Amino acid sequence: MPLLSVENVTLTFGGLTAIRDLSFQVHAGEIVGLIGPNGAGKTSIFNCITGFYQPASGQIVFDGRSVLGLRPHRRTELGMARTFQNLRLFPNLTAAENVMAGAHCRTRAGLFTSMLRTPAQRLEERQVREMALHWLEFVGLKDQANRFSKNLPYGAQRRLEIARAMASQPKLLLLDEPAAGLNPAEKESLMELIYKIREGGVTPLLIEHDMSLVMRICSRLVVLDHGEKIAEGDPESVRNNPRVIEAYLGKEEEGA
Amino acid sequence: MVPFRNLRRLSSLLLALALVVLAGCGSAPSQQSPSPAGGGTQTQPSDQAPAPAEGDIVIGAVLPITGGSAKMGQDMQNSIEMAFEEINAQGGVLGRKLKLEVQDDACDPQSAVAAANKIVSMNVVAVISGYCSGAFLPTEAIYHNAGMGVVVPAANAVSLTEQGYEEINLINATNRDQARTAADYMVNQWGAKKVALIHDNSAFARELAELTRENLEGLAEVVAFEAITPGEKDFSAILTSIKSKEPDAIYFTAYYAEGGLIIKQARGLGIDAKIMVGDGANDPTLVEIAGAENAEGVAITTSPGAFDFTGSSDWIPRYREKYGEPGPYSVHAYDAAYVVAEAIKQAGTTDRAAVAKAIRNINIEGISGPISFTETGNRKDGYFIVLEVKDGEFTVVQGAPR
Amino acid sequence: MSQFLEQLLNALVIGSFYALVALGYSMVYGIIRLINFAHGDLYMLGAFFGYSALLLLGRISLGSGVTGVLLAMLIAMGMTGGLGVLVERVAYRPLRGAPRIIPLITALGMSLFLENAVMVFKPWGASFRVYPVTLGRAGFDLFGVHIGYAHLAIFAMALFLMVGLHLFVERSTYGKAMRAVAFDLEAAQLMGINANRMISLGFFLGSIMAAAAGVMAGLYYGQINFLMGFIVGLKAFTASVLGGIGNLPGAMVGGMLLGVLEVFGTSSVGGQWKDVFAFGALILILVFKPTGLLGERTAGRM
Amino acid sequence: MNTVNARSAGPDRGRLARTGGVVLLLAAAVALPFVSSSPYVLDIAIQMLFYMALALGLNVVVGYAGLLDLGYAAYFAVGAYTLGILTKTFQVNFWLALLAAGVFAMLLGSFIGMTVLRLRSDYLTMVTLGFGEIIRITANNLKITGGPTGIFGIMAPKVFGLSLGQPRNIYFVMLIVVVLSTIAMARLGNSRVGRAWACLREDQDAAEAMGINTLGYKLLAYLTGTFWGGLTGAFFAVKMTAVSPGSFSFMQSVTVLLAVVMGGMGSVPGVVLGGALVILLPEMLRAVSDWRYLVFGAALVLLMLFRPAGLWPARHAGKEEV
Repeated sequence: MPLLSVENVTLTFGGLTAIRDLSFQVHAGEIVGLIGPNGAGKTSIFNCITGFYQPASGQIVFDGRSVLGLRPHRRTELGMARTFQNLRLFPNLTAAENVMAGAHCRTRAGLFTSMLRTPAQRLEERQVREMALHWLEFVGLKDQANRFSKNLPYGAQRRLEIARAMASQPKLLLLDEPAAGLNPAEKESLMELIYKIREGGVTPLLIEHDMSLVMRICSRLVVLDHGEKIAEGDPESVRNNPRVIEAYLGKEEEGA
Repeated sequence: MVPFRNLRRLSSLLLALALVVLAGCGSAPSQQSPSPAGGGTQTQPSDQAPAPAEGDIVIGAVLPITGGSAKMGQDMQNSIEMAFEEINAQGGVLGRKLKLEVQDDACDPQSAVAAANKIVSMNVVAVISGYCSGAFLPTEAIYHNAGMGVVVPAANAVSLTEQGYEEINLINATNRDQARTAADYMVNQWGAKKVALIHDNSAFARELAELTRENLEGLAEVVAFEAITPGEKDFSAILTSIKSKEPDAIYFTAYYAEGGLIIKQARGLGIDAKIMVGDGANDPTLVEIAGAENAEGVAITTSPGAFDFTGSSDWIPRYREKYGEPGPYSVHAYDAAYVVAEAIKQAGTTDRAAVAKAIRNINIEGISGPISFTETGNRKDGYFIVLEVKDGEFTVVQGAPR
Repeated sequence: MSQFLEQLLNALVIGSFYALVALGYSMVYGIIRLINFAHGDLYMLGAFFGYSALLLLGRISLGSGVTGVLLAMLIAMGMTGGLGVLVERVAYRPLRGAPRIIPLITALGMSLFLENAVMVFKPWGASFRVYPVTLGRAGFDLFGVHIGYAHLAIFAMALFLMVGLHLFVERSTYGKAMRAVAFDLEAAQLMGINANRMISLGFFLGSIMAAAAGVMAGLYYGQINFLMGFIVGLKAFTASVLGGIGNLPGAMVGGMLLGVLEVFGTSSVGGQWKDVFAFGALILILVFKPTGLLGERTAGRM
Repeated sequence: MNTVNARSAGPDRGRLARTGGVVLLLAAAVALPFVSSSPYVLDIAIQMLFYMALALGLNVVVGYAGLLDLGYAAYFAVGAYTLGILTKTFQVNFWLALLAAGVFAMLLGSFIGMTVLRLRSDYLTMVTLGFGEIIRITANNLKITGGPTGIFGIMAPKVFGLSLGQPRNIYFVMLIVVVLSTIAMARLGNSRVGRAWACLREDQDAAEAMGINTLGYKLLAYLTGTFWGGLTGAFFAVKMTAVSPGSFSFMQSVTVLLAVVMGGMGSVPGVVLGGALVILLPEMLRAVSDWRYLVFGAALVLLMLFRPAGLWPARHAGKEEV
């Protein structure tokens, strides 16, 4: 039973069809890559999966349960976490607080317990802090805990966003171009991070343009072009698939 | 951690400093505050130590100095100061000069309460206050609790004397008298059968309209009872619907700014019914806004104002030479000043309770005629007169009842 | 029946004032997504500039008659337009990147400042000022309906100004540049459009519309005071949202519609609930049809 | 030395100075009624306490959740009228009426909140302004609210044997209310709920993606803020013994907003300071009171240009604790 199943999803903006009849599945433990030229609809399908867009038709089943119509925060509770293509951290909050925000749906303190600062609330706060430190350490940012996220270097912000997503203890982690703007060394550590995430039992699903990274890390690829799936399969077969090459023709030939 | 380097500490120190200054200055301006033992003035209203025997006698005044009614407050303050100058010129009261301490109520309940509390905390013997009924009402309890005698020059909503405080006295006749005069004039002088009433939903204007409706029962049919929003400019909608009811007379009970517009727009819409306005609209600007030819023949119910009193023939030039055109309540404020002065003379002391009692039992001849108060604090045999606009001028058409 | 037509006439006159001021709101909101709270006060300032202009012109015997009125209106529009540009330059431009709540508070502060500046400025002051020249109440009867020349003058002038503005925005090159800035500020700049100047132009045009409405209100009603801008500003905003904020024809339609709603609401239920109609309409539109009747013309970013 | 929570580090000098300052302030506040017996000083101090309480309430909506509400006076009015009507017309016991005041204001807040929270921020501002005016006009027109005169002669209840009619007693009750509210609000700001608000203020979509029910938390901010407004309104009715539509105008909402903005949006000590200054400054300017709102207007503009974070900024606003 797949962890995530996208079935015949079609998304339209007014007259424009962003995604046409797209179906693919993600099984627990595999690393699936979603690739395709710019404007192919990759981020749009991400937004459909995470609830920011409502597809015109089709079904999205997560962990055996349809999530259509659920607002994004409900889907996060069910175990779906994401990062954003253009880094949507909380700029004026510290790195620790950003990660603690991720843990929101895993904690319970309410209005009154917070006002009265009950023992249970104080305990939970301590636990949340420690958990935040844990995830910061996981992405190697422990020493930046108190710095505002807006003051962190770009690469660190990328990793902070992953730590924030992990804090909600997801089953599925949707990564929207995590390698964008990283230098080769950072890309290497990103790969190790993704492997470490998968060892931890979390299934990554990523959108990525960096072919070399995708080819090395993903066990399966889904290729989109103009909102349609034009190919699916292991990296090698996809790389030689004529339709994929043709879709990418005109873009700079990506060296292996 | 130098405390001043950071604005946060600076502002908290500023606050603490301000608290201390405030506590200090709370008593400074009034030479010395009543003995600290006096504590909450709630419990012992009138037993403060008597004010010092020498120095000026301070009279308080709480009037609208800012806001929409600023002009009215200014007129009244001028007349009180003029009266005090005359009294001080003849040796003042009990051999001491009268001094006026003015506070602004801005015609707003909250500022009025703050101003009243400030006046009561000073070494003030009596108070002249009250133009906007809505603002004056919540301050009555403060004056009562402080045992402070109050003479109210203009505000005349009926509710002002319903709380049974013996310190509150109204120079101006109340809305009950005005409603009776208006109804009688419309029915008997104009022979009106169908009357439209318009108020602006303020405490005073709505009360006057409701009392007029009561007085009209059995005499004429009230075909419309409408409200407008103060500050609004366009009343064509209401006037057009009133026009369809073909009233013989329209009585507008609110203030002159909207009154002028009502007259102008009514004539503009072809309504030729006779129009009467209440004393809130008794102001020369009414004619200016309405336009002379529209205002021709408009009647005004008002308590006798500056121009109408027999005694004012020589008073007006004296006022005009010092302050220019007198407002409708300048005479009332002038008389109020004399009532206070006379009351202190009769009480022979500056003790608040004694002065308050003396005010209630006062009986003097003012510019506005004989002044004395009923046991509820209303002006005894207060009466309203009717003016009419004749080529831009206000002329008395129905004077004092004989 | 004649009462209905008369009420409709009243509604169209009130609607004209709301529409003219609403144009300013829509234009400013269309360009920089800001509710210019101070816009209602520019309407009031236009009335006061007109008042002083008429007094001055009166002294050189030009004050009365159509030329005097038009001259005074032009002066008022010029002064208010300049003030509108100054307000944008001083208070809004520095805050362009700030979170949405910051410029909103500035606009509120600017509105308070302008209102009370007029109150404190002695020649204008707190009390009511009467216009030296007012439109007469002459009129004629058509099928038993009393139509004043004043009504027609107001309606005609409003229509003239609205059509003029619409043509300018739709046809002229500056108009196109302004709409480009409205659609996407950054892209427009990349196309070599001086965005700041276009925004100033937007404020200028919005302000002269409000000023014209202010002078016309002064002439028609004859009485002005420093608080008249607040309530008209609120209603004009309601009108601009009713029509679809940022959409100029929408502001015109919205203004007229609000006039009708208010007039017929008042005559049926009573004057004291008059403002409740306007605010009720605003809330209903924003909740059920935030893009307004003719559709919003701002590319709201996700 | 960068433990996550710098505050829990040993008693460093910063914290000592701050607690010392607070104790000093509290001592001054408690001593005030005894130092000066003049009703004027007491009345000003009581007004300051009211505006502090209101600013704390509005701070949840504007400071914590970032929703600019321009109709806050409406909840203040609902609280005052509820208490006035219940105690005077229906002789309901004070404590019950007090609670009812808070609850009614909250109900109204939830109704308005539900209709308003989906809107863009600037539309939300205008709609709250519209609701504020509607409520003031309704209070002015209805019979049960006493029309334009409002309700007067509200009896002061006895609380622990002290009559609230006495200025000194209402002063102490309000002082307790403000102190408790300050503590509660400070804790709230620094808790999971406070963080959720901070996130939705910073980036609503990202917050939603992090599992924060943004609509739910905005509504929660509205309910908290309006409850506080209603409660304070009830005490206001007791203090003034008369409630009229005049004291719940748009200017009232603007004054409370200025307190929050001047003090520092989202900063509890800031808004408390703002609440005090917004009463203190006009009193100092009493001699030149025409200029009061002119100065308010200018202050708002200048604050936003040069000091958007306010006099006592919230920790988040641009200052890092490394």
